[in-house]
Amino acid sequence: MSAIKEMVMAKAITAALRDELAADQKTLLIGEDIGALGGVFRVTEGLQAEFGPHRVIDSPLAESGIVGTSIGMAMRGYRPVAEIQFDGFVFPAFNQITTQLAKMHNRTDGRVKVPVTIRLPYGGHIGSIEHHSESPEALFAHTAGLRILAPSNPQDAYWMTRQAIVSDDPVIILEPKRRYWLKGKVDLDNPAPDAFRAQVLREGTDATIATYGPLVPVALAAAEAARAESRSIEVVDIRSISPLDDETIARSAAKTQRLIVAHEAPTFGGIGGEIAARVAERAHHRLLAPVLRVGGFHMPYPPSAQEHRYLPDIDRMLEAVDRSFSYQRSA
Amino acid sequence: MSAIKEMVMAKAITAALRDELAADQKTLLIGEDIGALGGVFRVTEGLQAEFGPHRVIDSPLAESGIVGTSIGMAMRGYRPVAEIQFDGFVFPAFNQITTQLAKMHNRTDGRVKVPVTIRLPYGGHIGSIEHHSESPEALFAHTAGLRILAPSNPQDAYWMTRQAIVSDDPVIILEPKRRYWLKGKVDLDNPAPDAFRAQVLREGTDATIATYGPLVPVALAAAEAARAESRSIEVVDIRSISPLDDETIARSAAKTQRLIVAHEAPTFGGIGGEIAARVAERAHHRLLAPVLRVGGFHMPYPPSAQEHRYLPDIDRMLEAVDRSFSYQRSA
Amino acid sequence: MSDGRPARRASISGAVGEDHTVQPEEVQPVQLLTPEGKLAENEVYSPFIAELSAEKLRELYRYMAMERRLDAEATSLQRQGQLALWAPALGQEAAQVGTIAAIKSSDMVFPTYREHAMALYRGISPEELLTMFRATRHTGWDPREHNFHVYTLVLASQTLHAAGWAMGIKQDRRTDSVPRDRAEDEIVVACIGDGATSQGDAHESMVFAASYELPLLYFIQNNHWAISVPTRTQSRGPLVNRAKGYGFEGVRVDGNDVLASYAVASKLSGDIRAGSGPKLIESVTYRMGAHTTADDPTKYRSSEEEELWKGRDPIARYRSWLSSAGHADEGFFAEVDAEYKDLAADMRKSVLALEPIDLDRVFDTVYSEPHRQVETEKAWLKDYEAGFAEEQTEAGTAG
Amino acid sequence: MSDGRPARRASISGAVGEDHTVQPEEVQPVQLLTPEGKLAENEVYSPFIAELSAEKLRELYRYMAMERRLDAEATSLQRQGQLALWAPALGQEAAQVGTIAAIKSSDMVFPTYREHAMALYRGISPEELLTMFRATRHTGWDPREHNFHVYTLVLASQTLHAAGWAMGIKQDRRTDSVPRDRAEDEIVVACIGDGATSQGDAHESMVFAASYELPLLYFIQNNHWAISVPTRTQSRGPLVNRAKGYGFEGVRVDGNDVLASYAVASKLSGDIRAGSGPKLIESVTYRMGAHTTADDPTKYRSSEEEELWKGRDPIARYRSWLSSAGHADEGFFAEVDAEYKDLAADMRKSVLALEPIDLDRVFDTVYSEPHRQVETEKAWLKDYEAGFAEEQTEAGTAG
Ligand SMILES: Cc1ncc(C[n+]2csc(CCOP(=O)(O)OP(=O)(O)O)c2C)c(N)n1
Ligand SMILES: Cc1ncc(C[n+]2csc(CCOP(=O)(O)OP(=O)(O)O)c2C)c(N)n1
Ligand SMILES: [Mg+2]
Ligand SMILES: [Mg+2]
Repeated sequence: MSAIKEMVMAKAITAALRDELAADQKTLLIGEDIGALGGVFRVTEGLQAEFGPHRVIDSPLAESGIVGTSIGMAMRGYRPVAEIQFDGFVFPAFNQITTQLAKMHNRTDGRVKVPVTIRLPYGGHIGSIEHHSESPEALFAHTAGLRILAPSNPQDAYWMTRQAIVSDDPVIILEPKRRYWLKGKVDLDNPAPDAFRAQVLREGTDATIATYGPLVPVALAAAEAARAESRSIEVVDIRSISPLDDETIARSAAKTQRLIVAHEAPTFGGIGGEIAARVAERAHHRLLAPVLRVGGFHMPYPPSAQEHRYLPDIDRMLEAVDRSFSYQRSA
Repeated sequence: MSAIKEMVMAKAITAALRDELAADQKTLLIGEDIGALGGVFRVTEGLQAEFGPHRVIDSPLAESGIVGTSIGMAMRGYRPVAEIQFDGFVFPAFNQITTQLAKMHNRTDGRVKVPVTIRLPYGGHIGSIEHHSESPEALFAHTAGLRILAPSNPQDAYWMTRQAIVSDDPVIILEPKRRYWLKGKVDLDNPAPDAFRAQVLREGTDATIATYGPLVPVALAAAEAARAESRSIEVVDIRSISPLDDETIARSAAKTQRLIVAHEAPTFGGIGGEIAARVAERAHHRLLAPVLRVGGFHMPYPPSAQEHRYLPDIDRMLEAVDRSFSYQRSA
Repeated sequence: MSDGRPARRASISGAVGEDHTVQPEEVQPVQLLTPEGKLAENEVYSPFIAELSAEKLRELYRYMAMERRLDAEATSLQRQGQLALWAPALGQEAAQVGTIAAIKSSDMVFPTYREHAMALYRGISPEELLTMFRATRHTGWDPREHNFHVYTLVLASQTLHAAGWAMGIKQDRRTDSVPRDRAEDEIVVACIGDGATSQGDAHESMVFAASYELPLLYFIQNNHWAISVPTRTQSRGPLVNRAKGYGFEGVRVDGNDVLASYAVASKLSGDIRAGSGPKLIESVTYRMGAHTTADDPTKYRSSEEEELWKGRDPIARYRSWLSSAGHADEGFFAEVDAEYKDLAADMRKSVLALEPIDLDRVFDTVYSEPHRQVETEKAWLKDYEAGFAEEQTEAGTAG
Repeated sequence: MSDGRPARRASISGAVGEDHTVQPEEVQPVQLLTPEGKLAENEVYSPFIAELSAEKLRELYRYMAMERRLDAEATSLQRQGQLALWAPALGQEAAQVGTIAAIKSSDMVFPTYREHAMALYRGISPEELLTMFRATRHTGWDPREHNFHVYTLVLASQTLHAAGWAMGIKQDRRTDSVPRDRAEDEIVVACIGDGATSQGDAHESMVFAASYELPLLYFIQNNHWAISVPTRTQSRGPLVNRAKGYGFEGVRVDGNDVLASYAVASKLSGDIRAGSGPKLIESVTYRMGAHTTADDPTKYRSSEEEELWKGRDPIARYRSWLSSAGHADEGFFAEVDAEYKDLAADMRKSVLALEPIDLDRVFDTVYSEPHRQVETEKAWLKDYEAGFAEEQTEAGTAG
């Protein structure tokens, strides 16, 4: 008998944190305002009251300190889960993440494990001010030693969070802020598919849209809209950015022969380029059009009064599908 | 009459710095050990003696401080040229570069210019220890607001440095450490081609190798070696990573119908993916094979006793050329 | 190996994350006006007040009141969905007005994001101030016009910009190129919150300032909270002591006392102008409102504490002294009230009229010189959106 | 707006980057052994020395001498092209040995990259120590075996790891889960250079340590230089004062005096064990050699300065006292010399025998669990290199 509950994504993450705190004494949470306040998104709400201030630790206001001390705690056998308050404020911790956290296991020849999880609420479309809507995943994916997950629904959010915490590797979880209040079923007994694999969420035959995190519901809606125009779109939820399950994505692309990759992060230098290059290598002769990308523009995230024109939406995805089809005509 | 001098790359940069210090009172250098010592690579040698300690400033040991105060000086009308001692030590400055330097002009609606130049000695093959051989360019290229240059020869090094300093935008110059002692002619009167465009260095017909910085001489040597096998390789020096001159690269790829992109940075999430995706978009139907990439592996830069197996070399480039040709056979 | 000595048994109390009981070593803040509104004598600081004209004294009040009015209005605009967010400065008016009134208008200020009273004092209009919070643009004013940098949200980053600016000042002097519109004895003010002092950048700024003996005044507003985190999580001792670590002077001041705030800032900025190198003010005040409109302080602080600080309201205290000392009468206060009622109405109108920045303009300011990728994308977006417009026209025609 | 007061004219002297003349406020370092090798009395610190056995006193000498021998040998190995680089600890032996001898072997130490004497004291072998410098592996020893973390080159990063480790200690105590092999009164030592104290991470570490009252001892080796940059560019006042900024105690010690180094570390570590929270040592010493073998100190410091410090050699000083106090005779010194001659020869042999790590092993340790891209690339490289082997075999056959 399995316990299936309907939850919003934020609360699925809370549940995952609670379950891991309960399962392992060594699991700790650390971050700014995660205690009495429960975090600015209330994801840690109630956890300090339940597990005490020594396990749900309000830190000084210093991100490098949060990640750096998490590394030290992890060396000593703890499993710290660090919350960075917003995407745009992860950069003071960039050095600790890139030169220390990512490399520790490798540089010590596997002797020192640093099972740190970094929770990073990310992405736009929340009508916020500067620095509160960014998608920095590509800046971490390039660095070997980090695992990067991007759940798009409550079930994944719950299980990926748990899997991240029990993993002996450092994991960054990108939590799509605009989907915190998205409802969905969470099966608390039966794990979601392997966190590090992509998943075909909707089958189709004419083209594939591959995306992750906040844009998955958009891709599904785009596929639905395309059906009206008698186009059958397959949707792949990429789920894990590092490792990248290029196999599943390429298989889908080889099948539909057209691939569109979408993310909120700026296209230029984004992870979409990596996916496009990899899929082309694996499926060049199957593709009827180059892999096309839909992403943010090469600009700092704009004032949110204009974010609707910046962020990929259904129309932008369908335009890319159209463009993909236009290649066939010209071929 | 033009003054053409033979110089090593390091001294071409010294000359560029000297000429800009002389040309504009507002130009300043700042960094660790750049004064009496002349920098650990002696690139600023003699400049403090010539221009004084107030124009060639030894900073406290703090990279965020170096970039952050450079921003402040730039706001006040100066043109600071900041030296980061080694690639691996740029990360403490990552926040100032990414959230402040890159965005200042945009977020102030163009009111505040921050003409900061960051000199970043980078790349491997110098037999050094950890953190001294990295290629972090992709981590900057993704961020709008920065310009990123990668000279591969003394002439470019001289002129790109000058162009970077006079540019009103922030510029990061990747100085390929292993080529500091590479000799070449510098025409002190006639500028190199526009710093922000790519350049075809060698014409060919069968395939193109596009690369930048330290690997350009390797690509030229690979092209020479390929000639022995009667393959005609075109070599493109990418030169500017942001902006990226995809037009020139794609034109070459469309002509030779095969493209290999090489960089020392790890392939995964590297700028090669961006180039591959862009070129495919522009030249999909002209390409006989997918764009192939040659780069570092998904690992922290290994101990330098093993760097020869990690770094792209002539053989790795030629293997990629072969692989590119193998696609034709299978098509 | 030795076990060290004395070999007492460990008795370390308290765990990480617990509310420790150790009290910070207390440093009495400078106070010139008691909470009851009486003037206290202070040999060093009172003279700075003595020479203030009644007009100037009233001006201080005026700006404090203006901020408070604006704050209430902005909060209500946010409630009505007209602002993305608002960060009230409620309770910090005296700290801010006293400090900025003590420096020259040509001195550059690097604010964090709550220095509304300082911004107003520098002539920034309410709608310029609210632009960022309406999210129509990232910033609403020209920092060069007001010598007041744009708000910086990545905490403590601006303290390094301030240090760099101060390096520029010294460079200007060294090369006899002080700009016409600047004072020969120019200084810089770097604002920072109690929470943000924990950031590495705050430290590096102070290291640079001390090393280069920069004309830089740090203005820490210790308002007791960094969102839900109390100041003691950032520092066991008073923040003013941080200055000692770098070898420069710091002064703790009652930030709810506008006169003390003015006097301390006058004294320290004067010293800096005279060549002392950097100084630091820890202004002890209180964030009477929520962190921002998205915050709920009842989750982390007691109403007793809030009540206590209501009793220390900086405006009430000053107003009562202004009256009792005869520097202002009821007529003045009524006039100020009326003036700000108008201000509020005007402000509401002009804020609602703020146009979102055009995305083209965002494209155009990513760089100051042309950039291939920006141009391509800008052109693409234009075409793309034009396509929609066409479709709509077509649809319109068809319908 | 007011112009502030007093309205004295600016007279700020010196420009950014100039050698300022302001002298740092001096703090006399604790010294128990004069440069002439005489014992000085100190009420607080002498008792820690009084109880040291002659054997222990000789042991201190032994490790100092060992480091110096290793240092000479490593420098010559580097000159012969057998090391990528070497960073000598020459001159800092007393600071390092005195400090590490005063703590327990179960206390974790987070070194920077020049703590060779400390490493040796912890039983790390010369070839393990030199592995990183031969660039055959990033690190040569198992930090868990020696309670001595690997060297960290990104300056000051390790101070935060030390703080995290100390948080773990407190957590262990709180949950009654102190590991068997650890002391109940465990502490941590975070090493850092004078230059690295300027990094933001050093600050954040101290903020966390103070806030959580961590059992953490900061050990700053102020060796007067950060490559070519003198300590005064990092700090106008003595670095020991940094501790005051965070509200904990710091002590300045003569780092060329092994006895004082031992006593101060004993005293402070004992206090920390007893629950005092963090403490800081500024050990004033001198980098007698080059920064690394890639450096040329003649470019930035005077030979007078170097001569001055040669006269303060920590080993000569200690040796002369050991003899005069009758704790060691010429026989002992001769024995030590002989022993380290052997050590040097052995070390040379074992260093030259160090095998470069296999790239497969590098692949295998990027993650502790399988990772698709790593596996693909590892397999690719294997195929690729096998292809070469084949080609060579073919060529061999053909030739
Ligand atoms: C680097 C960074 N981390 C986190 C945040 C999120 N944040 C915004 S304000 C704030 C608290 C700031 O406290 P304090 O410095 O005391 O200033 P106050 O809000 O009290 O004025 C936090 C954590 C941020 N803006 N920047
Ligand atoms: C973050 C960072 N920046 C720069 C460097 C390059 N670097 C290596 S050692 C050094 C000087 C360190 O000086 P100090 O902290 O005084 O230690 P010492 O070398 O004197 O032992 C520098 C600048 C580095 N390793 N890390
Ligand atoms: Mg605060
Ligand atoms: Mg030093």
